Amino acid sequence: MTPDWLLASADALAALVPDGASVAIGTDNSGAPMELARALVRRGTRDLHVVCVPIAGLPVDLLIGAGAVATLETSAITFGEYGTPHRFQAAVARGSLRLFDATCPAIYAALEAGRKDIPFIPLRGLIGSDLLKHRPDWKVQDNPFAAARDPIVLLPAIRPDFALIHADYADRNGHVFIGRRRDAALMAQAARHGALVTVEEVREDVDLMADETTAAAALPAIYARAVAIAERGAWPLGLDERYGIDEAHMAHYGELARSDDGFVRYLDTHVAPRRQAAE
Amino acid sequence: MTPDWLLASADALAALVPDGASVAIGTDNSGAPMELARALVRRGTRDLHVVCVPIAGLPVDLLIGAGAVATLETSAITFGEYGTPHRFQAAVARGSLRLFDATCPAIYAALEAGRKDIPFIPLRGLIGSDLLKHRPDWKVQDNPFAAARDPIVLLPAIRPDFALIHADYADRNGHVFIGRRRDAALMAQAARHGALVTVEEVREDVDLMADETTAAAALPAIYARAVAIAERGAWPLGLDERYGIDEAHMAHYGELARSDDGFVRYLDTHVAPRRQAAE
Amino acid sequence: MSAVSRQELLIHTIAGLLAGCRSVAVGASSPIPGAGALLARRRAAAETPARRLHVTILGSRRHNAMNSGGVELFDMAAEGRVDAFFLGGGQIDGAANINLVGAGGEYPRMKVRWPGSFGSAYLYHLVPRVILFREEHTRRVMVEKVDFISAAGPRDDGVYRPGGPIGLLTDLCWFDFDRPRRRFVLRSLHPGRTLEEVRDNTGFAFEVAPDLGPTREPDAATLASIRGPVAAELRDAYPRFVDRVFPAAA
Amino acid sequence: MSAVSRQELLIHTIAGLLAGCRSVAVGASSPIPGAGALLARRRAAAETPARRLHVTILGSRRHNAMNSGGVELFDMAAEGRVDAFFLGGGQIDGAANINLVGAGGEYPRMKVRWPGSFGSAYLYHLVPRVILFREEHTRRVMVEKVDFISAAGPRDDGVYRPGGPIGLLTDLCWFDFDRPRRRFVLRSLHPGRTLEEVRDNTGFAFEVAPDLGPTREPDAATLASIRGPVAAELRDAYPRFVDRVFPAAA
Repeated sequence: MTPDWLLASADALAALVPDGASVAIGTDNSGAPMELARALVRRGTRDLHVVCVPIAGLPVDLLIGAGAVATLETSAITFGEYGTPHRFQAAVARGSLRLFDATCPAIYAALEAGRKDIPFIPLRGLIGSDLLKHRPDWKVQDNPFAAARDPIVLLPAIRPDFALIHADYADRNGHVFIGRRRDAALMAQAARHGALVTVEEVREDVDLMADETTAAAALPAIYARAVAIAERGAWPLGLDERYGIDEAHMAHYGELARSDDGFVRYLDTHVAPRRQAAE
Repeated sequence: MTPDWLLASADALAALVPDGASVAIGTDNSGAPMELARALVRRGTRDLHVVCVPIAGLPVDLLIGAGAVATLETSAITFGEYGTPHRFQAAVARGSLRLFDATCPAIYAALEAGRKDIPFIPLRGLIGSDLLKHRPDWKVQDNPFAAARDPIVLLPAIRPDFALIHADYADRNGHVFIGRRRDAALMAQAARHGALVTVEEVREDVDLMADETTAAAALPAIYARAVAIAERGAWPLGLDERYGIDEAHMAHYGELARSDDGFVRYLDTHVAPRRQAAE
Repeated sequence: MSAVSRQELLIHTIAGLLAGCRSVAVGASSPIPGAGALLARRRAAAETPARRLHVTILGSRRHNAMNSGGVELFDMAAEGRVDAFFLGGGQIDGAANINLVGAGGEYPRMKVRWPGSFGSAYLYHLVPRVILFREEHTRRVMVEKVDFISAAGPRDDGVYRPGGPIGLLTDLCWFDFDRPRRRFVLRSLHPGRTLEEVRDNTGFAFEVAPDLGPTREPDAATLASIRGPVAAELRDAYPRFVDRVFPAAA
Repeated sequence: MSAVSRQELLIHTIAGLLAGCRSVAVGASSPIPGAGALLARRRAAAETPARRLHVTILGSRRHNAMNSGGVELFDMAAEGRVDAFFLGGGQIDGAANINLVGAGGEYPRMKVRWPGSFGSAYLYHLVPRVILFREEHTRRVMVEKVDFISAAGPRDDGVYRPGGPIGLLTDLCWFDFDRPRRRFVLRSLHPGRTLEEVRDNTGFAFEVAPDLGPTREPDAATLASIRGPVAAELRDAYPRFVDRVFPAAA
C-alpha cells in the first residue's frame, strides 16, 4: 500500500501549491528542485513569492521566464560557471519582478527566526549597504542591551508556505536523506506547510532514524508535506555523487533563454511534456 | 607524533579553564563530562559560571558540592530516576549560589544568539512566569514589527568561555563524533574558546568529514579547543550504546552527597585520585 | 481480562484527549503520557484511511521524530508542529498556574526546591493542547495559589498565546479548563471516586459540570492494545515502568 | 623551472597575506584565493611546531571545516572563527565600497545586473582580514563611486564592526587600505607593471607608499608547491581551473 506521504509525481506535488504561495528554493549545487519547477510551470502557477536560500539559479530563472514569479527575494541569482541567468536579467530590465535584494546571512537568520516563529531577529553588519535603502521591511534599532549607542538591523522572520527540495532518497518512513545539507532542513522547518520533496528513489530497506549516524543525516518526515519520486529530478543540474551537471544542456538553455522566443521554444520542448524518467 | 589538538588527559583540559570562567554543560543522558568535572575539582577550580544546556545533573551537583560554582544558570537540576541532587539543594538552601532560573528554550535561544554573536534574541512565551521577576537581564519589549501592542521577551546572548563535552570518539583529524546530539555542537559553537572534549578513543581509521553521512554526525574540529582521551569519561553516567549508567554508584553518590561530611568522603575516594581507565 | 488498573485508565483517557492530533510530544519521566501517545498513534494508524501521528518521547531513541538537538522540540512547537504536550507541577493552582521550582520560603532560598521550570514557561504558551497531568491529587499539590509561577495560566494580558491547558488529569478525576472564565470544571470522576473526595483533596475552587459523570474505562480491545503492543513499544523509553506495571508485556 | 605566471604570483601573494591565520574561508568561484589558502595551510603545517590552518572552500567537499549548512560560515565569522575572507566586486571605489548588484540606471532596473550581494554586506563587517580581490583592473571596475553599495567600506558611523578590508589585490598591484584615512595606498607593483599604468586604469584617487616596490615573486620551492600539491588539492573544488592553469598537476 502506498503510504499517505508518497504522491504519484512532481506534478501531484505542484498541485498543492496555490497561486500566490511563497516557496523557498536553495542553490544549484545540490538538490535543486528542477522537476518541481517544471511541474509548477506545467501547472501554470502564477504570482509566486520565491525566497532563495540564500541564492539560486536555474530553477528560479525558469520560473521567472515562465511568468510564475511575482516577488523574488534573493542574495544572488547565478549559474556559477554555467552561463548567465538571462530570464532573471530580462525581468529585472523590464521591472516585471518585485525584487527584494538581500544578503545571504540575512536570509538565513530570517529563516531561523521563522523556524522559531519569533517575529524578528537582529543581525550584525548590513548598515551602510544600499540594500537597506530598498528594504523597508528591515529596521535599524538601537540594541537595548548596550550601554552606549549600538545600532543594529532587525529582520522580520521568513516563513515560506513551502520549501521545494530534491534529495537522493526517502526511507520507508518518509524520512529524507539530506546528508550535511542542513539548508534543506532549515527551509523545511521554517516553511508553514513543510517541504515538497522529490527524491530519486524510496528505499524500503532503510530506516534513517534507527541509527545515530544516519539519523543526523536525515530530514525528519514531520517536515515533509509530501514526497514524490522524480528520477534525475535535479537535471540538468547535478545531484551529489549520483550524477553531474549536464553541461551541454546548460549551454543549450543559455542559448535559448537569451531571447523571449527561444525561451518559449525551450519550454515547449523540455518543460511542457512530462519528462520521461529515463531521459 | 601527537597532533596539536590532542592533550594528555582531562586534567590537561581542566588546566585550560581559569577560575571565574563560564562553562556550558549538557544533560546527563548522553555525553556528560564527568571526568572533566572531576578534573576541575582536582584543579581546585573556583567561581565557575555554569550554564546548563538546558538542564543538568550529576556533573553540576559535583562541581557545586566541591565549591567550584559561583553562578548557576539552568532550567532544572535533576538526576531523573537516579536520586536527588542534594548538593544543589543544600547550596540553594544556604544561598551560596547565584542562581539564574531559566527555561529550556530560553537557554537554547540565547546560545543560538551567542553562536551568531547577535547581542539578543526575542522569544515567545515566558511572560507571566515568575522567572522574569528574577531575571533582570531579560527584557520585555514591544515587537516593533507588530501593528498592535505585542509584548515579547528579549534575551541577551550567552557565550560561555568553554563547552564541556564527552563523546564517543574523535577521528584522526580531531573531528568529534556526536551523532544527532546537536546540543553539543550548539554549545561548542557558542563558546568563545570552543569545546573541551574528552573522548573514549581516537580513531585513526576514521575521517568523519570525508563522507556526507558521517559528516552530518560530526562536531567539526574547528570548534574543539582541545581533546583528551578519558575512557569511561561519562562514568557513572552512561554513554549512548557504549555503556549504561552505573546505578549502584549513583545510589552510593546519593547516600554520601546527602551530608557535607559524606560528600567530602566521596571526593576523597572517587575524585581526588586520578581515576584509572579500567575502573 | 483482568480489571482495569489505575495506569490503564489514565493511558486510555490520555489517548482519548489526543484524538485528531497529528503530532504529540512527551517530556522526560512521563511513562503514562508516553503510553497514551503510543495508543493514540495506533488508533490513528487504524483509521480509514490510515493517519500518521508523529510521537516524540524525550529520552527515547525509537519514538523520536527529531534530530536537531533539544531546541528542536521548542522550535517545532512554535512552528505549529506540536499539537499536544504534557505538563505537571509540584503545585498547580485554580488559575492553571504551575510551579516546578519550589515551595515555602522566599525565592531563591525556598524551603523545598524542585528541579526547575524545564520548558514549561514556553510550551504552555505555544502548544494548543497542553494536558496538565499529575497523579498525586492532594491539597499539597492542588493549591489555591502557587508559591512560584513557573508557567502562567492563560490570562487577559494581550500576550501572544496560541497555546494553553485544555484540562487537568489526576488519579481522581479529569477537569476541563474553561479558558474564558479561567477556572477548572470537574468533568469526570474515575471509577470509585466521589465529588466529596475531590473537594477534600483540592485546595482551589472549581466548578462542577452539570453532566458530571464517570471517566470512561477502556474496552477489552483497547486494554489488549495497552497491555500488548503499547507496553512493548514503551519499553524503549521506560523499561522499568513496563517491567513494573506490565510484567506480562513481551 | 618555468617563469612565474600571473596566477602563481597572485596565489603566492595571497598566501603571504594569510600569514598567521588560524582559519580562512573562500567564497564560490574563487580558485586563486582558494589556492592561496591551500598554500598558506601547507606553510602553517611546515612551521615548528606544526600549526593547523582550517580552510573552507565553499563548494568543496574535501576542504570544508563545516557541516551545519550555509549559515555556518556566517555564524563562524561572527564567532570570530574566520580570520580571513575574500570579496570582489563589479565595482570597487576609493572608499572600499563594493558593488555586486549592478551598474547604470536606477535600482532596481539597472542597465547591467550582476548576480547580487551574496554575503558581502555582512562578512565585510565581521571578518578581520578581508582581502579585496579582483583580477580585472580597469576604470570600469575601479571607480570613483560605486553605483550601488552592496557592502560599505569602513566609516565613522559608530556601527559595531570588528572586520574590514586590509587591501586590494588586482592583476596590476597590491593596495593597502588605510582604515583611519579610508583610502587605498599603492604598496607594490606586480613585475612589469608601472605606477603610470595603475593610474591610467584606476578611477579612484589613491596614495602611493613612499617605499613602493615590486610584488615579491615566489621562490622555486614555493612554485613547486603551487604547481604540485596545491594544484592537486585544488582540483576537488576547481577541476577546470586546474586543467587550464596547471595542466601538469597530477
